[in-house]
Amino acid sequence: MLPKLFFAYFAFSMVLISILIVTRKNPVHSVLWMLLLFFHIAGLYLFLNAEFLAAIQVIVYAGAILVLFLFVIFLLNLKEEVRINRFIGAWSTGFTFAVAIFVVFVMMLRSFVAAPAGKYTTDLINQESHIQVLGKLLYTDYLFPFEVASLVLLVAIVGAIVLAKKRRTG
Amino acid sequence: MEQVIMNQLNYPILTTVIFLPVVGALLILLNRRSWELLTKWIALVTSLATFSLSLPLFTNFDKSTHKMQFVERQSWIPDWNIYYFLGVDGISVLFVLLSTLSAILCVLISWHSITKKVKEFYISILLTTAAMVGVFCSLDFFLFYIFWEAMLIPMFLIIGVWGGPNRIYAAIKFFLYTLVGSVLMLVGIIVLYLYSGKTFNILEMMTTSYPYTMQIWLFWAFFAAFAVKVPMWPVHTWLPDAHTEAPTAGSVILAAILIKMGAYGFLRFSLPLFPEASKAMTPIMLGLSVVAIIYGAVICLGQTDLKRLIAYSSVSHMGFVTLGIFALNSQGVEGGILQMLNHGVVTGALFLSVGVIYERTHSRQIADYGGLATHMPIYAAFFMVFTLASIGFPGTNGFIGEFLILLGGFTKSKIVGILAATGVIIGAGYMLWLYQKVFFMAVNKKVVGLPDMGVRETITLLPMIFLVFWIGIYPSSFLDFMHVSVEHLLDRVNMAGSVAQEAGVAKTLLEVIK
Amino acid sequence: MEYYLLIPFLPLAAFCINILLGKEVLRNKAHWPSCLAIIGSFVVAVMTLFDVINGKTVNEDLYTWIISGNFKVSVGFLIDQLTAVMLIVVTGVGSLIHIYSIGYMHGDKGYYRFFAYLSLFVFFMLMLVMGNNFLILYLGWEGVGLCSYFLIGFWYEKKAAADAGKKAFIVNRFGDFGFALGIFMIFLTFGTIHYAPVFTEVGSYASQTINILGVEVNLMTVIALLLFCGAVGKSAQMPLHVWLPDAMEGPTPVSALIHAATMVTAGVFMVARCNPIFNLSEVAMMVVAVVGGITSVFAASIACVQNDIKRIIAYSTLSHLGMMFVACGVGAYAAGVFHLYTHAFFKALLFLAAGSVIHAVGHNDVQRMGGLKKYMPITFITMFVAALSAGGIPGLAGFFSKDEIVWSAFASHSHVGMFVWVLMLMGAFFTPFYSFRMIFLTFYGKFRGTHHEEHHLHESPKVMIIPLMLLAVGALAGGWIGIPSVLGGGAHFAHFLEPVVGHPEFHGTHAQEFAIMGLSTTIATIGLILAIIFYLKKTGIPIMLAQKCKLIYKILFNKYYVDELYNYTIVKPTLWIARSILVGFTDAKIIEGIVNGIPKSIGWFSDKLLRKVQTGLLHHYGMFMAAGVFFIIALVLLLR
Amino acid sequence: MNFQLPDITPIIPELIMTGLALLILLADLIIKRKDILALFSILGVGLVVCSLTCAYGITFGGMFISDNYSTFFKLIFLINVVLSVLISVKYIVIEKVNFGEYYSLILFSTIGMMIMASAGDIIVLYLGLELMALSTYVLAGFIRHDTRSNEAALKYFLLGAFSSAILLYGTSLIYGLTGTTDLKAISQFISENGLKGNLSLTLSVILFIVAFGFKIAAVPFHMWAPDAYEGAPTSITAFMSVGPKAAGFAVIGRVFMIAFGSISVDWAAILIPISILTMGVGNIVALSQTNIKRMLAYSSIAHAGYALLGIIAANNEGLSSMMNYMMIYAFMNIGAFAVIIMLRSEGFKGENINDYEGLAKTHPLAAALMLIFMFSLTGIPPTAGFIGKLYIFLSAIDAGYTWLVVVAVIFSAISAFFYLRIVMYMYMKDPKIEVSLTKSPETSIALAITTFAVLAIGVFPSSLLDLARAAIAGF
Amino acid sequence: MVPLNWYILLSAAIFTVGVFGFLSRRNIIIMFMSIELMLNAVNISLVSFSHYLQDMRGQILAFFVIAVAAAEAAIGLAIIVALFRNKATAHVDEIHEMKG
Repeated sequence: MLPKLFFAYFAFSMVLISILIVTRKNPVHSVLWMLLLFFHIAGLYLFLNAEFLAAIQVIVYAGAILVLFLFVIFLLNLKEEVRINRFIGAWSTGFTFAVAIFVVFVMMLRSFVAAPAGKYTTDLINQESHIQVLGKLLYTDYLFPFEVASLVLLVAIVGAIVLAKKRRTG
Repeated sequence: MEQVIMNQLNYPILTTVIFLPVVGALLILLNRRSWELLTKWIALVTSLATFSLSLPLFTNFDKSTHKMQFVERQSWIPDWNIYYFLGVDGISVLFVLLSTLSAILCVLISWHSITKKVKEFYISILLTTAAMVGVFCSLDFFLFYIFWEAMLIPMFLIIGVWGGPNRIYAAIKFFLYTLVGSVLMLVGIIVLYLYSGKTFNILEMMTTSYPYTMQIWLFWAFFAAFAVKVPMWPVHTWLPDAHTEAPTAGSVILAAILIKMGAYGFLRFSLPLFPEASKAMTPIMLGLSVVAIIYGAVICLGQTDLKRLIAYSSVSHMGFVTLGIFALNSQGVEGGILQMLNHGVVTGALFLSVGVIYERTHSRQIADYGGLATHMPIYAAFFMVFTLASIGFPGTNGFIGEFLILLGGFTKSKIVGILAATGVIIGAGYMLWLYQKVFFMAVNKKVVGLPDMGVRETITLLPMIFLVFWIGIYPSSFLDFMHVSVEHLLDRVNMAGSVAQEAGVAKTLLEVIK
Repeated sequence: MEYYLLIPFLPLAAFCINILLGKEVLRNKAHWPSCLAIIGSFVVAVMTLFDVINGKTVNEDLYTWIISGNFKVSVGFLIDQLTAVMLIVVTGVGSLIHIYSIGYMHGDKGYYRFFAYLSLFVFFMLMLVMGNNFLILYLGWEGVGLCSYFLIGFWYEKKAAADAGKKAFIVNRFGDFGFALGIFMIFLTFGTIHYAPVFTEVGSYASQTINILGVEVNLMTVIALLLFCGAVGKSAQMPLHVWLPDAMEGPTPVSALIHAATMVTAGVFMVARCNPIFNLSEVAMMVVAVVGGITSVFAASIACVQNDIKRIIAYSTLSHLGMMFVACGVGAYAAGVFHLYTHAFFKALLFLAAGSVIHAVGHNDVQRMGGLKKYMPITFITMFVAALSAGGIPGLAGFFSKDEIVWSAFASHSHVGMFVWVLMLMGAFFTPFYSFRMIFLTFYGKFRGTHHEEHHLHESPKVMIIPLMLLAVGALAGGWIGIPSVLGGGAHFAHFLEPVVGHPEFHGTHAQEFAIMGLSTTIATIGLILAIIFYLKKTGIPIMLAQKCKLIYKILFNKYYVDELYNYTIVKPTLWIARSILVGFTDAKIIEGIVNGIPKSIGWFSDKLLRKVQTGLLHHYGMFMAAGVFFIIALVLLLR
Repeated sequence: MNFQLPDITPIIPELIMTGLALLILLADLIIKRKDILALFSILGVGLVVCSLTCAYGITFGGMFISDNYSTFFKLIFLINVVLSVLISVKYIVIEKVNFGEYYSLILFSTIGMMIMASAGDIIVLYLGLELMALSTYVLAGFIRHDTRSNEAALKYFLLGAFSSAILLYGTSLIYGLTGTTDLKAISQFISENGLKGNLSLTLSVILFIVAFGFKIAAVPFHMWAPDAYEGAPTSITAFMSVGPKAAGFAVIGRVFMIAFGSISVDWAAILIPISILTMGVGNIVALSQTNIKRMLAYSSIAHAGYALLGIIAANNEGLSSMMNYMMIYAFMNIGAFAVIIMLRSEGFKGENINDYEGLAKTHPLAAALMLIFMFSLTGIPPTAGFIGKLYIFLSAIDAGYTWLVVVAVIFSAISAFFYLRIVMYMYMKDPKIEVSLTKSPETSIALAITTFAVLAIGVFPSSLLDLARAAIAGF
Repeated sequence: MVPLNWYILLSAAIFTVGVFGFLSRRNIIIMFMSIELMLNAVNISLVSFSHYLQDMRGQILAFFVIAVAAAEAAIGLAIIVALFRNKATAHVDEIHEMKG
């Protein structure tokens, strides 16, 4: 019973927060709400005993990405942002589509059947810590995607520099 | 495997005839832009050479067999079991010759009239020739389709670049019209290919027989391509524009060869491949032909533009051709083939002739002429001969063709024969009206002092005159080519469709006609 | 006896020479080849005639012309009695007219052209009569038509001339249309179109019928009538007669040769040639007779009020052709051909004489002539003879032939026979009337033209006069070879033709024959006398009459308004359909509407609709993606 | 714990490529003449091409599959990169963005495509896709001082991110349903546990279709394409119009034929309307374009529609026809862009269709080449385009979609109109403005290659067909 | 024990909220944040799956997703900055230079 309540709180607040994120006039507020959302998600991860993910959720997302966002947001003229309207003219259409998609998703997902359980039971993970299990997998089975991910990050760096850095035009 | 007669000559004649023009085109391509005269001469020599090399087709042709002759066969695209497969029989051989001949005339007639982009022009002419010959002698559907479509490109340019004021519209109309038709045919070809056990070999395809409904569908798919080319009523409207706007050479190619391909397609593909369907659709085809004959003839009476009038007249004449073909008896079919040849010669010649004065006056309006006979008697004489041929005057080639067709049509169905024959009357009407307006009556001041035909022009037209009378007086030397092949074709059609059930519309129509 | 081939091919050669060399080399000597050629063929024709008389007929093929499937026709010649007669007529009269033309056409800028055409015409005419199958006949048939087109429109700068030529050709095409269908039917029936087999087998098809639009019709009737269509067109019978009067726009020798002596009689020749077919069909015969009869009266009546000298003769020609058809229609082909033969002489003579008159006066209007007798006596005499002969005054050529017809019509003892017989008698009245009306208006009284014209009045040159005289002899004595037995003659002509056209069995006594003869003669004389009264004695009467019955006069003067009728029922509607319906509507609006409409609408759809969807606004793009997702899922949900 | 390195021979090409990319990146710091970098990269790519032959096999526990199929696509990618680099050299100088990163980014993006082509696991697929996409975003916005370029990048990026989110959602569903992300395992699971017709599965399939449809610019997920193509540097437009599209088709082929092979009926049914829409919208909207890059963008949408027919056929013939088409499309499309790029000169955009008026008079050769490419894109024999279309139609009809092919040919007939319009402008109108071409040896080489390929394949397609056939042999 | 479907529902909900944000906000940055929201929704479902299926793939993928998200953020924001340089706006409805 307790877990259900716990989840219920999380679910409710997360949905609420995300709605707040997309509806705040002031981008800074959105970012702050997002921060809160990330902490919730991290909490949920813990609840699903994925400690490591919870950690990087906070570190990477909250620590890195949101900061980036803030940087960029400070380029904007916030006063004006607050003054003018936040939604596009046809936001109702967007809303309709969003709801419609949600409905059809749910209708489709009603027939969801989970696959049979695998070998990584909770206690197996718990006896050697979660991070270790994850790390092993990353460096053995998932070595290749891991390397590719590194390339992706490299490209991100290069790209960001190319686009954003001031430099003489060659 | 069907049996064919391999090429017995000491050189691959068909390949030569197809690719010699291409070589010529390449030579011109390498030639300096400024050396126009050289360009012209290369073109002329190439076309002459091509023609003379194609002559063995006439002399060495074995008239006693329906088998394909001068056959060349090379594996080309094994993945799709496509062969480079050439050959001619009694139905196609004459058109090869006509194509090579008309190439020469086109080069000659354009000698002075084409002044801009000379290189490109002669390249286009030569390439067109190559493609045309290819269409007539390819026995592999893939190869056929390649030539069939490839010819559009240079033709499109010829009309669009060197044409009259409204040329762009005409060119695009021509291209799209024909393209829509041929893409549908492409689908048909693919279906055939898959059904007949993955072969593009036309002769093999003819050995398999196709279910009736499929035949009907395929028949219409091919109809789309051929009817547009012929052009049958009601898809004829590209022709007047194309003819009118095209430069003389273009009109000649259109009239002499290009629009023959449609009728040729019916003969070579529709009839033997879909005999039942063809039989079932005969009433519709006959109906359309008759409409084309009369419609085309009557509409000529309302024309004010020389070339436009002749263009519509070819709609009428091609109506005769399709009528003959779908009469499905030897008179009709042979008449049809001969009439294609005649129409090629005569209408080609008429366009050449129009080109002659157009070069002088740059007007196509009938109203701008009159009393030409006084100033250009030789020209008038030539034109009169072609006029007579085109109204089917006995002793000229037109008569033989029309007579046979009408005979065939009449044998098939009296009403059709009678209606078609009225076309002959109207034909005389508009041609003589045209001749009178242009050559007789008071001399129009616009034509005063025009020089009569020069040597070059006379040489261009002489072969046509020669053919007009040759075919008119001794047609056997051409008809003999066809007899066996046509008989073979008709046997296939008639025996195959012995129990052809007929589509609803067709049946009712047939009853009406009977 | 291959030399008969020379007959047609000499003129052909002449034509080629003239057309190639005429303009530059021969110039005003262009007549030599033609004249030599036709005289040559005349000589050969005579020889052939004797061969035929000695019973040597020819029927042989030169080479196979067309062969396709079971259809086979060859270029071949048939020379029998009928052909022989025609040969004589064509070449004989032809050569005289050639010679005449030397004078008449002298100095015309188209001199060489003229002779070239003449030769070509003669060639085709000879092919027409010599062919041994229907296709050669058709060849000649169209050929002579073409030449007449050329020659009528010889002075092509004149719109009237050009129009007349065109009219002649096209009207003939209408006839030929039927003719061609007839040939098709013959092929379908007999499997061949050569005379010999057809005429031998024809008997076995006598009672065969075919179904036309649900009606069972006798096959032979159909064929015969279809063929007769051709004859109607070529011989200018009603209702296709309209071209012949206009054809007078051509030079007079042409009118003489083509529109009197030879071409127009081709129809008669054809009917005579096809007599085996016609004989098998009551109906067809009836039609032939009636059409002929009506035409003859109809034309004669018009001839009485015309003022153009040539047109008068033209209508007279129509009427005489009608008579010939009457003869054929009642089965007396020999009589018909006989009249053809005599008619050739006197009608050619009339034309040539008229020609020499025109040559002198410079126009065709009889009202502006008169009193020419003293200026051109020979012309006068010859023309007078011709008129007498035409009028059927006993003793002259015309008398015998015409009388033969009248008698046959009477003697056939059928209702039709009686009917046409009456018509014949009316014709017998009209002919002398209008002929002499013309003579009197032209040669008697005092000149009614301008003084300027009067100065130039003169007799024509020798080269024109001599043919006239020769023809006069023909018109006078030409008929004597056919004097009927009742007058103690041998009716050689009829007997000569019997092998070809057979002999109609008439049952009538000599007494009747005499009676008929007398009757027609008296009627003719009445006509003659009337003419004398009207145009010599009481010259006021015609005008008075004209005022009295204006309506009739108007109708006659305007040729019963047939031309107008055709113009408003056929020509104009066709042109209107062509211009307004086909060009203006079906092609321009409907078909082109669709052809151009589809691309236009696609273009509009592309430019005005689909392009507008691409707003350039990011969130719209997003919306489209979302919409895509939603709709696909929704569809799946719905369709499962 | 023991850790042994898996067999790396299959990924040699990718390794070399990566090395090359990094090398260029570093060399950029010392080498000032950037065209040398271009030369390097081309040589390196040549090396990679050689290495392709020796790199076969499955490794990383089936995450990476290097078979004929992937190799064929890698060939396309490499040809694409070579040609794009060739036409870039002069162009980026004119655009004043002559940086070394340009080349390395192109290479990185190509690596992403190669990984996509041989991904045996959705995780790898996703990462490859992102690698390709991210570098392409950057390249699209490479002309930083040009708002149109920025806009292109922005639109492409945001929508791309959106689509990849959708892809991920689909992935998560598949994972939840089957407990795996390995393609083979997925298909196995589906067929064993009878997931056929399970709506959640269908949902994930649909989401995959959407995501990949975005990459190949299929309607209605195509909206980014015209703007991105128009705004991006022309050379990159050429690159984008072939590379990512081909990559998209590669993954579609693999994912749908292997993972969802057993439920092909469902996704074929979904793809049919999409392909019709794609052909329709692409061809019809292209009719009314005035900017040639934009026109070609729509044309490339339409071509995606044709290629989809090959997928819809859902058999090996279909796949090979699709691959064949991609290869041919690469040649003819980049050829066309090579001509377009020549018109770009200092202070003259040369993107408007009017700029082509009378080109045949001023620059006959360029006009002639353009003519060839245009007719090839229309699909008129004897050009390669015809072979490509023919093969597609053949396989589609063979699979029983005759009516669909009829629709397709009608649209291709319509497409003739706007391709012809270019020809018309070049040949049938007179030049209004004096257009000067910026010729460069590299561009000439690119043109030579493409023209030769278009004509050669058009006349002697056998070798290519064999290749395409062989590519799906061990599939 | 919390049923798995709740998690699915939750992620779907957050996902659609993200969709809504992406479709309806003018501010590019917020749009981008909405996308991040969607990614997180995916992550939630992935992690929950991997927990319930007792299989690590889900978390691994989630891990990669976070990495890629970071990369995307970098690139995306760089693009936005570049745009800012030329055209000082962050509103999508002002960016429509290319259309039609």
